[in-house]
Amino acid sequence: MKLFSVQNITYSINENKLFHNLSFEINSGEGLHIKGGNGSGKSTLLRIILGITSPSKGLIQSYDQDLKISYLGHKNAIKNYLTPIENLELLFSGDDLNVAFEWLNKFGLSHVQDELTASLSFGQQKKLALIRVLAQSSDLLILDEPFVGLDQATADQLNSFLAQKISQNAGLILTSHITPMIDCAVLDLGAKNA
Amino acid sequence: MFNSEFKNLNELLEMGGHGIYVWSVYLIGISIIAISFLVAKKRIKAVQRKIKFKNASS
Amino acid sequence: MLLLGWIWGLLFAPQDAVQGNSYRIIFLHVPSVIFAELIYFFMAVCALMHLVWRVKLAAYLIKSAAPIGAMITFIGLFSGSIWGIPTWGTWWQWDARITSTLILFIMYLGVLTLHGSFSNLEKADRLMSILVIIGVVNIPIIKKSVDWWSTLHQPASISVSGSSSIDPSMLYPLLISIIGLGFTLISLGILSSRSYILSREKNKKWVLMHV
Amino acid sequence: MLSFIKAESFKLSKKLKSWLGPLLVMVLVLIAFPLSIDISQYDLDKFYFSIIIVSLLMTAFVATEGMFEEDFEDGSLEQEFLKEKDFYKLVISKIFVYVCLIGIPIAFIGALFSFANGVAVDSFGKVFLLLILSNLLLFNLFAFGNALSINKGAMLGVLSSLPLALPVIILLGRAIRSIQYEDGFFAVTTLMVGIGLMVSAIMPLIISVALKTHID
Repeated sequence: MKLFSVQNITYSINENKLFHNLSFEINSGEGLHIKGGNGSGKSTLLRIILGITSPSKGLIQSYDQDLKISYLGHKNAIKNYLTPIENLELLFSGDDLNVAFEWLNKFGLSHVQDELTASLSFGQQKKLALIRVLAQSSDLLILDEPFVGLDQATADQLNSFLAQKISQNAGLILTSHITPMIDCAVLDLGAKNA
Repeated sequence: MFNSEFKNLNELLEMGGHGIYVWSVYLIGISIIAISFLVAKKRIKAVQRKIKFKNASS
Repeated sequence: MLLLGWIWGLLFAPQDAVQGNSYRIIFLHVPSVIFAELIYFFMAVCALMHLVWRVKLAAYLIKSAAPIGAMITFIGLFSGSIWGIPTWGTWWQWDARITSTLILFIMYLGVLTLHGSFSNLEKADRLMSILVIIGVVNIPIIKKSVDWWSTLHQPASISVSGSSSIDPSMLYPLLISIIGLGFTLISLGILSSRSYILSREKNKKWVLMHV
Repeated sequence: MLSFIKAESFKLSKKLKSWLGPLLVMVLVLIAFPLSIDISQYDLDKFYFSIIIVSLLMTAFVATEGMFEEDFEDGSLEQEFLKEKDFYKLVISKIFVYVCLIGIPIAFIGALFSFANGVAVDSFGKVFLLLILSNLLLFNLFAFGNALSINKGAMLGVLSSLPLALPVIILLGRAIRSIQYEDGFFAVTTLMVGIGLMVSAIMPLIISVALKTHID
């Protein structure tokens, strides 16, 4: 099933073109790995697909208005003056909250769950941000550099989770400098902006 | 109507004691406008130079 | 034309019965205050065009009109306060109209600062337009404030409909000064918007052709 | 809507600095001012109100400082946008929470101090009401200044929202005078309620447009 189609996208910022006439489709049950050098517009492309940033030219077509998307951006979207538990309580309720707490255990964060998030390490904060994404039941996952700052064990957990999600017919788009251990189509934006 | 209010230059400058106010206002007003004209002209020149330079280099 | 109005006003117009010669500041003060408001209106119209129809040029015009507006508002405030020394005996009064002109000046500065603080210029254009439109509420307040609070200012001396409370021998030079300042500011606006448009569109082909 | 209000008030209550700070500033100014002049020479209660008004302005500014900044910085705004496609509800509940948790206590402090400085006891309620209303207006306006200048510093916020806030101050001064001279209080208050409702309905719309432009 088609989820999104991206048609002839051009994006320029202050008259500098990031990419030109880009077209592709995103289907459910498929992964897409966006590669490219620093500043090649990977994150911007994700934000355009999400509808946060509007492209200079071109069209994003969504085939399902009720599509549930979870997005992990550069910014973690967690409050560092709250504890991990409070953060999750703010975001989830009911069954999702239980799922989120399970992830907290799986990622080995349960011993810091009552400390302020600000005092956690970068990797721990990243894990917390991942939980925010993983515990949502969603049809499409859009992850911007999900592997940065994770240790090998967590990266493996994330890989297997993503593989499982894809087998459950969810779509996946991610940007990463390392190749994920999942079957993915690859879109290369090139080394730098041409 | 077209007879000058002032008989000589001195009177014009003094304006019955108010000359200093009147003339300072005009002086400063004119100089501000003039300076902004100069700045605008300079900017155009600078931009044109920049574009030319870019054009030549590419 | 500006020069003509000023020379006429400064040299030939008769003395004001009450205020003496100091009223001659009027030929700079009134035109500049009028244009201080007009330029803001112009910016607001442009802002609307920019937000509704996404006209890029409109944003460029706002950006180049704002410094001119700030300049002319400053001249208006400055000449007004100097005029106040001999006539009212004070250079500043927390009178409603002066205050709202001061606010207008702050608005101009705010618009400029806002635009200056973003690296993404298109974003800056849009936010600036929002601010300009919000600020246009300010102009009716300037106008109305004279009626709301009784103030030192004489009510507007020139009315379009017939009787003016000002003698023709002063009115004509004043009108000429207004028109003259208008032309001066328009030419200044053309100059500065030209440089700004060129710098914003420097990657476009027509700019290269032009230079 | 209710969930927004709940979440926002939870967040604000955890940020001790953000909601206690403005209250402390208010108290400090109101105490420090009478101490800084020779009271016997001046008729303090005549112009003590203007101090209250000015410190109201200041504290409203301090309170709204960083209202959206944190959500913008940590990416919560983007997530909110994905969920709701619009910020109107978020903004309106945020302002509501800020007014309830910070604005009303500030108004209470202000009214208390005016009471302590020679205002008749029975006009306490009137002053309190007026201060709440003007806080509602000020918070909306400063929130706008904030939304325009997210993370660009207080200077820009002042420049863009002070011109809007000054009419509120003048109106409040008017209203206070009407209490002192017991004349036309009802009319001024009705005017303020009207403006307050209008502003707090329209401002969030404009703010959400500004926020959308920011995350773009």
